[in-house]
Amino acid sequence: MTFQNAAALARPELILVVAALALLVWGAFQGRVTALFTLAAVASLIAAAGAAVIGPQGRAFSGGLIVDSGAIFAKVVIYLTSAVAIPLGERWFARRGMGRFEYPILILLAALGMGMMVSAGDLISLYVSIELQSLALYILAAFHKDNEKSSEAGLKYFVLGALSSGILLYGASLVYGFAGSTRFEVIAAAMSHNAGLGALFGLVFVISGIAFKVSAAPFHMWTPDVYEGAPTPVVGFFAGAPKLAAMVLLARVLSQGFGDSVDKWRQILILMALLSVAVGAFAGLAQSNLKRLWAYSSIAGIGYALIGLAAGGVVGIQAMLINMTLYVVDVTGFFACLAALSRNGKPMETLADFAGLARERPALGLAMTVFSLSALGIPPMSGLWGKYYVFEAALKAGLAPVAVAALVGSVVAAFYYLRLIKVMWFDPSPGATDAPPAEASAVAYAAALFGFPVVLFALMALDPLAHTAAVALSLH
Amino acid sequence: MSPQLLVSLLLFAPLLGALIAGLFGRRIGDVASMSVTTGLLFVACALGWTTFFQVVGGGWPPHFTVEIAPFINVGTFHSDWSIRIDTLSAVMLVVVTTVSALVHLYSWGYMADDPARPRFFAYLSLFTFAMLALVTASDFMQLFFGWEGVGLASYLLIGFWHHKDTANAASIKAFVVNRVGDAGFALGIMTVFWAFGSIRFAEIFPQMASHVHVVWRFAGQDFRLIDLACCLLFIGAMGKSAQFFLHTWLPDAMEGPTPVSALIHAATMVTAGVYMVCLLSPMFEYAPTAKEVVTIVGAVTSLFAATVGLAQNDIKRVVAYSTCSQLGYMFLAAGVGAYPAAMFHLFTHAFFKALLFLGAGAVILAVHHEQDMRKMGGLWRVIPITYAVMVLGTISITGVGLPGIDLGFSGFYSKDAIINAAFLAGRTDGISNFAFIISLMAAGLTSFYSWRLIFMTFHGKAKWGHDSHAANDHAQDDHAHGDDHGHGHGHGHGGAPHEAPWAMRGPLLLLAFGAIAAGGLFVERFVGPERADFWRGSIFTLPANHILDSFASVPPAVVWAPLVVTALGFAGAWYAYVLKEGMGARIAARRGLLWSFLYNKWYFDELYELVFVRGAKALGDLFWKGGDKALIDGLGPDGVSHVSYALGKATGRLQTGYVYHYAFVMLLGIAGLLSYALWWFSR
Amino acid sequence: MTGILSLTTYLPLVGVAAILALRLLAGQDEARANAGARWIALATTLATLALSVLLVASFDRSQTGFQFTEDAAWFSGLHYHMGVDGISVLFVLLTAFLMPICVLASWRSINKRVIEYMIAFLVLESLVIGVFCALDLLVFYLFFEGQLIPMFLIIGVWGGKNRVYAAFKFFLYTLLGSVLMLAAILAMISIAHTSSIPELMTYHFATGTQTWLWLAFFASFAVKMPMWPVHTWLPDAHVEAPTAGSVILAGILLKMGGYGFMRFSLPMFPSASLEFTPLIFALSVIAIVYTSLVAFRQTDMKKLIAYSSVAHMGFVTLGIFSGNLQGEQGALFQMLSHGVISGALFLCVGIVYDRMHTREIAFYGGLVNRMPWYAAVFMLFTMGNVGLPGTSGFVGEILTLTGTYGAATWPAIIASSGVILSAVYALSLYRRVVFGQMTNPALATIGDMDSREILIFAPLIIATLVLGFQPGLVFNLTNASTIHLVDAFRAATGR
Amino acid sequence: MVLQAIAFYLLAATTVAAGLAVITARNPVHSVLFLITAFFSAAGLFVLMGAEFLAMILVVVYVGAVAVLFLFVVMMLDVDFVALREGFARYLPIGAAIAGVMTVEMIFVAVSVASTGAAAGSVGPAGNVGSVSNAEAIGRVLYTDYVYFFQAAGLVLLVAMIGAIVLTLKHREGVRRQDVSRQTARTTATGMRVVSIKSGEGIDE
Amino acid sequence: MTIGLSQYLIVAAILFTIGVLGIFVNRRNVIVILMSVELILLAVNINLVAFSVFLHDVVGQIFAMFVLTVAAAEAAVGLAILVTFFRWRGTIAVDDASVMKG
Repeated sequence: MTFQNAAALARPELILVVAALALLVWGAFQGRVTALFTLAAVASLIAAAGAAVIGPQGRAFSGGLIVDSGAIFAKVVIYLTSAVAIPLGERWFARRGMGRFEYPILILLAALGMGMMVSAGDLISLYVSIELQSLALYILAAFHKDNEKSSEAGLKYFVLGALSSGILLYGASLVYGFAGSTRFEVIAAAMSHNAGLGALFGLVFVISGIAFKVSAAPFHMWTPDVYEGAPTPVVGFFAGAPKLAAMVLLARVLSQGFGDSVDKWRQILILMALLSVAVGAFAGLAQSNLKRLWAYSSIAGIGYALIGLAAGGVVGIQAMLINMTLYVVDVTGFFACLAALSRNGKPMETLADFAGLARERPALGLAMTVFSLSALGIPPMSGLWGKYYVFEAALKAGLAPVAVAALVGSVVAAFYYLRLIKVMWFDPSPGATDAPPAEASAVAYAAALFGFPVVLFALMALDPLAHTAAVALSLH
Repeated sequence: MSPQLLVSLLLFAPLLGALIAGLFGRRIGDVASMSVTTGLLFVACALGWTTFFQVVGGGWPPHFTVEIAPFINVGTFHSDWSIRIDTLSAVMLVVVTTVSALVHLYSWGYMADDPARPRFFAYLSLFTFAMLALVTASDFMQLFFGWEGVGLASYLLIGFWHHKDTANAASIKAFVVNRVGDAGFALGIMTVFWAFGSIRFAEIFPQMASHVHVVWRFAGQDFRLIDLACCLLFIGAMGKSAQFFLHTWLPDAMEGPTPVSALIHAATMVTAGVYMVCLLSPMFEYAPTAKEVVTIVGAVTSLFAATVGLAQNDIKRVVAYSTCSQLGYMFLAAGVGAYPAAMFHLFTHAFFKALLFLGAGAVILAVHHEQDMRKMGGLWRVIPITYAVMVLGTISITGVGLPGIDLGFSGFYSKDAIINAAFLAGRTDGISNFAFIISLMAAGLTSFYSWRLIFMTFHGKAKWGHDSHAANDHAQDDHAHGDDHGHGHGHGHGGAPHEAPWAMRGPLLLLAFGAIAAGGLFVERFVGPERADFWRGSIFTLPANHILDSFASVPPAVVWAPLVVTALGFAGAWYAYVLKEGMGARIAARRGLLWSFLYNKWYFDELYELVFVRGAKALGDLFWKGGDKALIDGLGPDGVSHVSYALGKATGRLQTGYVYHYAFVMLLGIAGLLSYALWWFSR
Repeated sequence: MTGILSLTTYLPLVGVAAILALRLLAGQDEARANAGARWIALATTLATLALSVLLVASFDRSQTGFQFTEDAAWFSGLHYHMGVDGISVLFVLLTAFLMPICVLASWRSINKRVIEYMIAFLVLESLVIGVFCALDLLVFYLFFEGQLIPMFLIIGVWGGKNRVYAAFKFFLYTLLGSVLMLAAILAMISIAHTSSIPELMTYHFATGTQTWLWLAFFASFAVKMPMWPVHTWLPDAHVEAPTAGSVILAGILLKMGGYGFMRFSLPMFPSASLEFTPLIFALSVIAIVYTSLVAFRQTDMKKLIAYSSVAHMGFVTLGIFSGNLQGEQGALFQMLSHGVISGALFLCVGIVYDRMHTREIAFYGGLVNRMPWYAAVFMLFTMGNVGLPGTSGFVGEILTLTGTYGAATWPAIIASSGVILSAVYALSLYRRVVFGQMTNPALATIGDMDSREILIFAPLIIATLVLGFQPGLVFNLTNASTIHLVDAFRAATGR
Repeated sequence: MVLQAIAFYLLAATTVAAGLAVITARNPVHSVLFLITAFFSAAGLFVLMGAEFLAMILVVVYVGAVAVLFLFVVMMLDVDFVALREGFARYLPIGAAIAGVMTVEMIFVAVSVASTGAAAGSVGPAGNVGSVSNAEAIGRVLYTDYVYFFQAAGLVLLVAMIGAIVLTLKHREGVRRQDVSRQTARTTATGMRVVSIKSGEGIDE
Repeated sequence: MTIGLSQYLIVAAILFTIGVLGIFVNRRNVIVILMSVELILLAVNINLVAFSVFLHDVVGQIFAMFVLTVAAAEAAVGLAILVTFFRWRGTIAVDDASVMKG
C-alpha cells in the first residue's frame, strides 16, 4: 500500500479537508459569506461525491479507511444532502442577520466526519470520525446564539452526546480487550474462537452509543428537545445524513466485526427497534410542535431501519440503506418546508400555525403532505418503499412478528401525520404567510417530487446500487 | 295472428298502458291516460278470453311457451322471460284481464275527482302486467318476479293516497308482510334449485317421482325434500294470499282506493297463492305433509277470518275478511287434493268478490266516503241498483243453490265442490275431516256476516242523514279528501246519497252476471266430468287421488249441509239486524270478551306490534347505541385512540426537559440492554 | 390493444394536468378556473368511460385468463403488470360509469376549492381503475392504499360538520386493515418468489401459511367491505362526505373488498377460505340482520343508507364464500348493482340536501307534493335497494342467497330475513321523507329536480332497470372467469 | 510484587474515591480539584502498568489543560453554589441501585476476561517490548499506520477550535476594537487631518 | 497477590459507573456533569491501557491517546456551549435547561 494508493482512496476526504481549510482562511479574511463562498462549499461537497463515485475501492491505513460500494453509496448520499444543507442554512441564518462563514465549514467538516464514519474499519477511526461529526453537530445545534432554545438544545445535545461517546468508548475498549484488536476483520476472526461473551458485552455498549446518534429508543430522549431548539435547517441536516452515516457504520461493525453473532446482537436491535417504533408512535400523538413531532417520527423511522439491520445479511442491509436514503430525502424536504415558512416573520412551528396551508401555499402544502404521507408509509410515496424493503428483509430473516408489530405501530403514528394533513387541508388559514424563500422551497419541491413520483423510477436504480452496497457492507 | 304473438300482445298491452300513463300522463292529460290504459286492458281482456277459449277449445296446442328473452342465466340456474300458456294460466288470464278491465272502467267513475288519475291507472295497469307475468311464468324466477311485482303494485296502490299516514302505514305493512312470505318462497326456490338443479317447471316436475324419498338437510334438521320445498313455497303463498299468521296486512290494505281492493285484494293478487299451489300440483301431490299444512292453514284461516268478519263495522274490512276466509277455502281445497275445485272457487270468487267490493265502493261513494256501516242503513231505497248487485253478490258468496237440481249461483258450485272434496278426503284422514267441519262452520259464518253487511248497510233506519262526514272515523275511505279537491261526487245535492255513475254501474252489472252465472257455466269443465279435457294436464294429480270422481258418493246430508248452515247464518243475521235492529250494536256496546276478541281481530296486530315492530325498534336501538356506539366504537376506534392519546401524553410527560432525566433513561436503557444481553447471550 | 389499460388508468391524470395548467393560465380569475375544472373533469371522466366501454366491447368473453396484459420489469423483482379478466373488467366499467355522474353531481353543490375537488376525484378514479387492473401484488397495493389520500381529503375538506372525526376514522380503520395486508403481501412474495397475481393464483401455499395470509387479507378487505364488526367507519364517513364522495365510497371503494376476496382470498388461499367460511357466514348474517335493524332506527338519511350498504355487502360476502357459481356471480352482480343503486340513493339524498342542507329525516315529509319526479326516481331506487325483481338489486340478492344456500342452509335462512328488513327500513325512510303531509313550512318552496339532475339519474335508472331485466349482459362478461374461479376453488379444496 | 499490589490498591482506591468526590463535592471548584486528583492517581496506575508515555500525556493534557479550563470556566461563571446543591439525594437511591446492577454486570464481564478474552493467559504487563521504550513504540505506529487517525484527531481539534470561537465570540456593537492591519497601514496622510479653523467658529465634529 | 487485568478493569468499571451516576445524580450543575464525562473517559482509558499492556499490543495506548485528544476537544466545545447558555440564563443549573420538554 503506497501512500499514493491510500491518498487516492481518501480523495473525497482530502477534497473536503482542503476545501474546509481553504474556506476557513478565505472566510477569516473576508469576514462574511458571499454567494461564491457558499458555492465553493457546495462545489467541494459535490466534487467529493463525484470523487467517491469515480474513485478506486480498497483499504488503507491499516483498515482505518475502507472504500467499498457501501461506503461510496453512503458518501454520495451524505455529501449531497450536506451540499443541500449549506445554502439552506446559510440563507436562513443570513435572513436572521447572523450569516457566519463558519456554518458552511462546519457542515463540510461534519460531512467529512460522516464520510469517515461510513468508511471506518477500525474502532479508532469509528470513534474519531463519530466525534468529528458530533462535535460539529453540537456546535451547529447551538449555532443560533441569539436564541435561548438553541443554546439549550446545544447543551443537551452535547451533554448527552458526551455520555453516549463514553458509553461507546467503554464498549470499544471492551471489544478491543476481548478481541485483541481494533480492526473489524480481526475482531471477526477473534469472535470465531475465544472473544465470546465479553466482546459481545462490549458490543452492546457500542451499539448503545451509536443508537444515541441515530436516536433509537431508549437513547432517544435528546431528540425532541434538540430538534425543537436547534435552528430549523440544521435540524434538517442532522436528522438526515448523520443517521444514515451512523446506520452504515453500525451495519459495518455488526456485519464485518460481528457477522457470526447475528443471532445475538439481533435481539438487541429488535428490542431497540420495537421500543423506538412504540415511542415514536405514541409520544408523537400528543405533540403540537412540528419539529418535536418530526423528532418522534424520526425515532419511529429509525425503528424500521433497525429492523432491517436486525434482519441482517445482504437483504437486511440493503433494506436499511434504501430505507435510510429515502428517509433522508424526506426529512430534508420536510425541514426545508419548515425553513421556508413563516408568518409575519415568525417561523411556523406549531400545528396551529399550519392551518389552511394547503389553501395558502398549495405547493408547499402539497409537499408537506407528501412528506407526511411518506413518513406514514402510504403508497405510492417513498416511505412505503423503505418499509417494503425492511419488511421483506424481516420476513426473510424470520422476524415476521416484529415486522407486523412495527406495522401496527405505524398505524398509531398515522394519527399525528393525519393531524398535520388535517390542519393544512381542512382548517381555515389564520392569515397570509410570508413569501417562501426560493432556495428552501426549491429543496422542498425537489424532495417532494422525489417522494412521489420520481421515487418509483429512482428505485429502479437505487435497488441495484443499494444491493451492491449491501453486499460490500455485509462482507466479512 | 299466431298464438305466440297474441299472448305476447296480451301480456304487454297493460305494460304499455302503464308506461304511457305513468311517464307521459301529465303531458297527455287525464282522459287520454285513462283511455289508453283502459282501452289496452279491454284489448287484453279480449285476447285473454280468446286465449282461454282457444286453449280450452283445442284451437291451440294445450300448452305452449313463448320465450321472449333470457333472464337470469348462471350455470343451471336458468330462467327466461317467457309466456307459458295452458289451461291453468288461461283461466287466470281470463280472471285477471276481465276483472282488471272492469275495474279500470269502474275507476273512471270512482276516481273521477282524483287529481292523480294517470298515476292511478298506470299503477293498475302495472299491476295487471305483473299479475299476467306471474301467471304465465314458466320458471320460478319469473314467478317470483310477478309475485313481487304485484306486491309492488299493491304497495303503490294501497299507499296511493300518500298524504294519509294510515295508508302509508298500511302499504308498508302489506309489503313487509308479503316479504316475509317471499323470503320463505325464495328459500323454497333455492331448495328446488339445489335439489333438482333447475328452476324451470318443465324440468323439475318430471323429477318428482324419483325424489319422493330424498331426505334434505335444512337448518340442521332432516326433512323429506319435497315436503320441505312445498312448505317453504307455501309460506310465500300464505303471505300473498293473506293466510293465518300472515293475514294482518289484508284488512289494512283497505286503505287503498276501493277499485284496488276489488282488483288486487279480492279477485287477483291474493289468489296468486292458490294459483301457485295448483300450478305446483306436481310437487304438492308428492308432498303429503305439505298438503296437510296447506289444508290446516286454509281451514284455520277460513274460520278465523269469518269470525273476525262478524264483528267488524267497516264495510270494506268485512269484505276483506270475507276474502281472507274464502282464500282459506281455496287452500283447503288444494290441500285435500282438489286443485280444480280450488281453481274453480278462485274463478267464481273473482266475480262475486270483485262485485262485492265494487258495490261497497259504490255505497261508500254514495254516502260520501263513509265506510262505517253503523252510519249507513236504509240505503236500498236510495241506491237500488247497487243494492241489487250487492245482494246478488252476497247470495253468490254464501253459495245459495239447490243441490238437488244442481242449480245455483256461482258460489254454490265452487263452494260445495270444496266442502264435498273435504268431506271425501276426510274419509281417509283426520285432518281433512277437521277441514270439512271447519268449512261448514265457516260457511255458516260467511252467510251471517255477509247478510249482516247487507242488512246494516241497506236496511233498517237510515243513519246517514246528519253529519255524515264531519265525524270521520279512522276507517273512512277518504277519497283524497281535504282541501285539494273539495269533496267527492255530486256535492251539488247537499249530501244525499246518490247512485253511482254509469262507468261504475256497467262493471257492477257485468260482474253481477258473472257472480250469477260463472259457476253454472263452467262447473262441468272445472270440476265436472269434462275436466280432463278442460285442464289438459295442466293440473297434476296422483293416480290415487280420486276425490273429484267420487262426488256422486257424497251422502245427501253432506250435500245439503252447506245450504242449511247458510240458511242458519242468514236467519241469524236477519234476526239480529233486521228483526231486532240494534241488537248488534248492543252486543258491541257491552264489549264482551268474545266480542272484543273478535273485534280486535284476535289481537294479532297488537301481538305483532309488540313482538316484531317494538322488538325490531328495541333491537335496532340496542345494536345502534349499545353495539355500534358503545361497544364497537367504544372498544374499537374511539377507545383505542383515547388510550393511545393518553399513552402519548404519558410518554410526553417522561420527556421532562431535564438532562439528568434523559441521562437516567439512557442509563436505564443500557442497564436493561446489558442485562438482557447477558441473559440472552449466556443462554 | 396493449396499453389500453394503462391508458384508461392514467387518463384521469391527464385531466389533472389539464386542470393545473388551466389554473395557471386563469390566474386570479377563480370563477373561470372553477368552471374550467368542472368541464375538464367531466370531459376526462367521459373519455375514460368511453375507453372502458371500448375495453369491455373488445373483451374476449370466452377466455378465462387475463387480457390486455402489460408487463414490464420494475425493481426488486416486482413488475408493472396490468391486465383484466371478466371479474375486474366489470369494475373498471363501473368506476368509469360512476365517475362522470359524480362530477355532475358536484357541479353546483361544490363551490369552494373546486379545482382541488376535481383533482381529488380524478386521482381517485385513476387509482381505483388501477386497483382493478393491477396484476402485481405490490402495484395492486399501491393503488389500493393510495386511494386513502384523495378520499381522506374529499371527506375532510368538503365534508360536513363532523368531518374530521369521520375522515380520521375512515383513514385509520382502513389503514390498520391494509397494513396487515401489506405484511401478507410481502410474506407471499417472499414465500412464492413472485409478486405476479396470475402466478400466485396457481401457487399452492402450505395450509398453515394460508391461514395467516388469509386472515391478514381478511383484515383489510373486511374493513373495506365493510363487514361487521369493523363497519362503524362507514356510516360516519358517508354522513360527512359530500354527495359524490358517498357515491364513490359506496359505489366503488366498498367493492374493492369484495374484489379482493375474489381475487386473492379464494384463489390463493382456498383451504383457508374454506376453513373460515363459517366465520364469514356468521359475520355476514350478523351484518345483514344487525345493520338492517340499526338502519331502521336512523334519523339521518345518509346514515340509514350507509347502514343498508353494510347489510347489502353482507350478501356479497355470503355469495363469495359460498364457493359456487351462483354465489360468485351473484356477489359480483350484487356489487355492481349496489354500486349503482346505493350511489343513486346517495344522490337522492344529495338532491334534497343541496336544497335544504339537512339530512334529518324528520325535517322532511310530503316531498312528493312538490317533487313528483324526485319521488318517482327515489321510489325506483328504494325498490332497487329493497331488491325488487326487475331492478338489479334483486338479481344479486337472489343469486347470493342461492349460492349461500348451496353452501349452508342456516346462513341462507337468516340472510333471507334481510330481504324483509331491507323493506322495513327502506320503505319507512321513503315514507317519512317523501310521503305524508308536507308540514314543514321550510319545504314549501322546494323545487323538483332540474334537467341536470335528471341527466345524472338517467344513466343510473337505465342501468338499474336494464340490469334488472337483462342481468345476462353482466353474466356473459363474467361467466368464463367465475367458472374458472369456482372450478379452481373446488379443485383446490376438494369440495 | 507485593509492593506493586499495594501501590495498585492505593492508587485505585484514590482514583475511585476522588471520582466519587467529584460528583458529590458541594463546591464545583472542589470537584475540579478532585478530578485532578483522580487523573493523577490514574496516571499512577498507567505507570504501574508500564505505560509511562500515556501517563505523562494524561497529566499534561488533563491536569495542564482540561482541568484548568474547567477551573477557569467555574470561576468565570458566577455561580450560586449553595442553590445548586438542592435535591441531590432524591434520585440517588434508584440511580445507585441501577448503577450497582450495571457495575456488577460489568465486573462480572471484566473478571471473565481472564478466561475468555484475547488477553487470556497473559500473566502480567509486558513492560517495554525489547529495547523499544513505550513512547517510541507509540511513535513508531502513530505517524505511520495511524496517520489517518492522527490527522482526523487534528480535525476534531480544529472543529473544537472553530466551535469555541463561533460560540463564545461576541461582536459587541459600539465597542472600539483594535484592528492591527489598520493600525499598521496607518500613515500620516490618513491619520492626520489638517483643518484651518476660522476664528469664532470652532470645530463642528 | 498478583495484580492482573481484572483488577484494572474493575477499577475502570467502578469509575465508569461513578461517571454515569454523576451525570444524573448531580442535577444542579452542568460543569460537574462535564467532569463526570471526563471520569467516564478516564475509565475508558484505564481499560484501554490495561488491555494494551496485557495484550502486548500498543494500539490500545494509541487509542487512549486519541481518546485524550478528543476528550480535550470535547471539553472545549462543551464549555463553549455552556458559556453561551450561561449568557442567556445567567445560570448553569441543569434544572433550568428545560424550556423544551414534552
